[in-house]
Amino acid sequence: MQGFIDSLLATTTTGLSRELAYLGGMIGFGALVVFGFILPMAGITSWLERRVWAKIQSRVGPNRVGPGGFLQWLADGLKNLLKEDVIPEAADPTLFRLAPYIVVAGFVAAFVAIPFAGSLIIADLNIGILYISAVTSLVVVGILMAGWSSNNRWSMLGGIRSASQIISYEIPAGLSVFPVVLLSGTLSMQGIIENQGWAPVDWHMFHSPFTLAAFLMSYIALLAEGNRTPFDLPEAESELVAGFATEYSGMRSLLFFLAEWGNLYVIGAIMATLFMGGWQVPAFTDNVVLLTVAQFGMFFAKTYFWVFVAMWIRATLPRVRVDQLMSLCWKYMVPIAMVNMFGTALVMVVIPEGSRLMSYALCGLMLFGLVRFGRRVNYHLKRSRRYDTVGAIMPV
Amino acid sequence: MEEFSLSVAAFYFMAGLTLLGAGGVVFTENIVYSALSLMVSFFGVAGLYIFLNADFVAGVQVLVYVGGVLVLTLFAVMLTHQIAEIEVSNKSVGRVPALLICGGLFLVIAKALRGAEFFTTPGGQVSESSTYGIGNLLLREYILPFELASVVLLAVLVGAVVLSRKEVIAPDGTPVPERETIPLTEGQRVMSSPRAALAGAAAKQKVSDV
Amino acid sequence: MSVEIELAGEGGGLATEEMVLNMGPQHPSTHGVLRFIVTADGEVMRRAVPDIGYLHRSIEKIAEKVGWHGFMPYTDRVDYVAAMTANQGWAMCAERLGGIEVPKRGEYCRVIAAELGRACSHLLGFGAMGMDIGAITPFTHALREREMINDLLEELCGARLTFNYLRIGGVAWDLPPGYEEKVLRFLDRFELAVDEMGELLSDNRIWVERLAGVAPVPPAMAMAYGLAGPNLRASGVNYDCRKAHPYSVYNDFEFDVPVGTGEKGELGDCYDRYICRLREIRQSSRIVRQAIEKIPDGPVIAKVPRNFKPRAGDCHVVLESARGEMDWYCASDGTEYPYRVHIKTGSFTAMSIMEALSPGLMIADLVAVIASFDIVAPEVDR
Amino acid sequence: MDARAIHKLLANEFGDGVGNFVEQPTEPHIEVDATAIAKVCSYLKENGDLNFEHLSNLTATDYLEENRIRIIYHLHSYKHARWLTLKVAVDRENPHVATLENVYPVANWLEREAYDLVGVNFDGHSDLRRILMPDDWVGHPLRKDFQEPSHYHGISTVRESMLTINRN
Repeated sequence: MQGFIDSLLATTTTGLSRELAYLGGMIGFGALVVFGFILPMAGITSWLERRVWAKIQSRVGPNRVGPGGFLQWLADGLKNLLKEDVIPEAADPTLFRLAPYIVVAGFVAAFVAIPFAGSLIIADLNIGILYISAVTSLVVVGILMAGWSSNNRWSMLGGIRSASQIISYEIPAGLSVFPVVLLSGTLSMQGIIENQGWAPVDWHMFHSPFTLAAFLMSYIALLAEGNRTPFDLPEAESELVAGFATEYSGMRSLLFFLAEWGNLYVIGAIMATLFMGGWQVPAFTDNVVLLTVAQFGMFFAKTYFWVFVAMWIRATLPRVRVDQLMSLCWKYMVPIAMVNMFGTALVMVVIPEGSRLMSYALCGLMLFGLVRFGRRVNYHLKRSRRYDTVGAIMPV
Repeated sequence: MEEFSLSVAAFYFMAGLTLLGAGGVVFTENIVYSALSLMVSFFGVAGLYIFLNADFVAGVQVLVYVGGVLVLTLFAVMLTHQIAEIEVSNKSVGRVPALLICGGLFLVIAKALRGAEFFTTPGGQVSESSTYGIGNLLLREYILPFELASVVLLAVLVGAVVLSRKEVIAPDGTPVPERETIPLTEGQRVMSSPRAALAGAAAKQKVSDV
Repeated sequence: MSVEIELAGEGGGLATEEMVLNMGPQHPSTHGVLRFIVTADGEVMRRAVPDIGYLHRSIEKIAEKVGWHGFMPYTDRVDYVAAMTANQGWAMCAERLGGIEVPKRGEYCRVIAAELGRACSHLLGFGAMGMDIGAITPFTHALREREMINDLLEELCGARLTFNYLRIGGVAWDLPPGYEEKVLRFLDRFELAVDEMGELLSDNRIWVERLAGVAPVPPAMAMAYGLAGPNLRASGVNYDCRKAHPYSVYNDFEFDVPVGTGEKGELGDCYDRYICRLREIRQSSRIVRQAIEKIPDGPVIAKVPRNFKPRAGDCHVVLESARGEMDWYCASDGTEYPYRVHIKTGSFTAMSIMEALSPGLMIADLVAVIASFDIVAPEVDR
Repeated sequence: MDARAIHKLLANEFGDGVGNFVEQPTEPHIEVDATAIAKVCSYLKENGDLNFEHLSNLTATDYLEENRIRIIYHLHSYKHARWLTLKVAVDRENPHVATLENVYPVANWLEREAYDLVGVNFDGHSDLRRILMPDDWVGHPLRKDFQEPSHYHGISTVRESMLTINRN
């Protein structure tokens, strides 16, 4: 994108005025991206989540505002903006006000390095994935601030839970990135994607069994970092009321949720980029615009697949307990992630070119699993349809 | 005097942020505010690293210091005595010794800086990623110190585990794992203690003939 | 509430401060207005002291003022989740004191209504338990089935929650025409749906980990603390009031009593309580099927004078409510007002065991324990 | 073994501590002395032939005209599926009875309830506080001579009927 702005500014003068124009351009473009893309997308994710849940729970979900309730997120957002912003008397007002912004800043900043398409990336940082994990750690600080400044013990427990959880799961998440970095030899998001192909066999996740394991570890760890079920302990509404967000209302409370839904997208994007070939599409045309659109669509689809899986998991699984969460991380995930790292390195030393046969075998295995799963789903669907038709009684 | 440009302004902004944060750490009376000022300072330093073309170091700075050290600090601070009350302050005590020590340190550093020779690379030369260089240095030239450091870290890890695991002695004198027991008092029952399982099994037998 | 801070520093360990948490009365998972004062050391509880009375309406006192017939609607409010059995308790008290024989068909109507109500209550308990552990889907699925039962009960008596269906001497209305078929058709579907709901949770790894071995109540303790109903049976005590002291026409039906075996963890743990309740739903539907099959013809209500005055004396009636044995004690002085009514409920005793169970549990476990006992606030406070 | 036989057994064991056996069609019961109740219950619980391991219900009734409060105990044996009712009559002005808390832990809350609502003092109870009513409530609501206060913390306890309000 820098290049794009550079070309826009090519006609203006040099010196200070040009730099200021550059600054303005960047800020303007950033605002455009944040308000035109990131926030609406987080909102739409919220609508999608509610619709997906509703489908799973055999109910309708939001269906009043817009077609299929599509604009529900806008209505909710507006409503929350207009609500009274209550700050508890006993709270620490400065930090209480600041915390949601820090959380949102943490997740918005991650979008800088997310590659939406071959040429659609705000900045292709050469420390891409490292940058993303670095800035998302801001979220923890925000949550801790929120938890402490609310001056409520439930909030504080939520904040502490969140901090310990995110800190712990950053380790398996980071270690699961290593195999990919080893394979591609770069931290840059575009570099990682370019190292893969459009076909599933060329994806990092099918490189070796270790990367496949790393891929699964990565998704679990990212779910935990994003405070998603079954790891949503920091805001566990049935235990801690709403955890760190208990005292928040209106707009500020909305910002926390926005960050959560936005984070979902970041999780999906990381999964798509690192393991699933990102925006890679078969080269079917020379038209750059068409190609970019196709790439964007591909990336979007892959990302939303993982977003959907996260929603599905949330609608299905109960929540784990704190000690179970920690033992899962330290006793299982960290050692497995370590093994993955060394295993990948070993595979790279033994078969430097990578084994197509292994990739095809892993691909086939995955396909087999998917088919089995599909048949099982089909069986259950049929069975539930049976009882839906058997005994439907007329309402009085 | 350099020509004023955006990068210069950004540099001063970052440097100012660092100093401001550092000042905040020292002068705020609220310990949580201090910790959060530290975050500002860390971000300033990360920005300075970027000016030095050390983007990897900048990333690691944020990841390790903000994501790790700072959060742990906050964590520890929040677990301290009566932190649940918002009005916590750390009273400034011992201003005079602090001034003496800091002043002395400042003098030493200033002296060293005055005497030092700085090597500067020609401007305008932007190197590619520093990650590659760092990796090469760590794993080729400095592999021994690198490995030694990891051994030390491992020792620290083990030490932390040993220190934090308190051994609990059951009433009958045998040590028991911590999570699983709480001293039993009259009428109290405890989850998943081995004794409870035994009691449950015994009682199961007793009831089966009811 | 004053906060007491105890510093535990014996044996040279670090002095740690215990945190006092006020859980409830407005807490999402305390099922109404229960309150716990939790003393916690981090996430681990030292003690959770229940504080009840936030929903105390003094129903027992009301009974002394409204008369025998007039008290019937109030009994719905004793346990509004399974109101039929509360109705039945009061009706049985009055009938025993007044020496009234309920017609056979009336008794069968009562059993159908009460068992549907029990299934209703267990469904809600099941769904709410899922919700408390963090699984949001079981709740909607359970409520979907519960709504259909509510439809059926509404057809029977016109109300969906506080039924007021029973009368002293029988039931208010006979089954509407075609009702039997409707119920059977519903049960065909319902049994499959309950099985599916069970599949959703019963073997789920996280679910089992969260419940198995948590807060086990050994049988001796369960009896000592007077746990009742599914909670008692989960501890391995095979006692069901419908079997041991058959009231109404329960003698006519075949059904099993699910008893906890500690199949996933320890005997009497949260998982046992959960699975007993789930299995009881199936037994209820079995009883309803038999009742529909065997229901005789005839009147549904005996002749009871409007100015009902039973003989002086007292009586003790015990019946199996959804939350366990419900004890009704009623004293009469021969006037048109009851002299004294006392109701002891399963939730009350389940609540009283909480303090003894809580040490060493985690805060998240407390939620699971409350849910597994299926405590309903109005039943505790009455 | 029916209630009459149990009464005979108890009378042999405790002598004066156990009173009459009251044959009543709906509720045959044994009268027990206030001081002996804990011992009697303990015996009923421990005795291998009786096994009354469950205190099913404990309540108190205020008999204003007799100037007495009766505490009613319903014991149950899971093993023999058998009920037993005990009654203790105490003086209305100064009702004292021994606690059963050490025999049946469930009595803890039931006795608190009886104390709260009827005002019976259970001697030896570990935590005899109000349980359902607020801590600062005056009087025991299920006493027959209880007068409802007109105000509680400045809040009126009576409300004008909605019908009359609408009419005005």
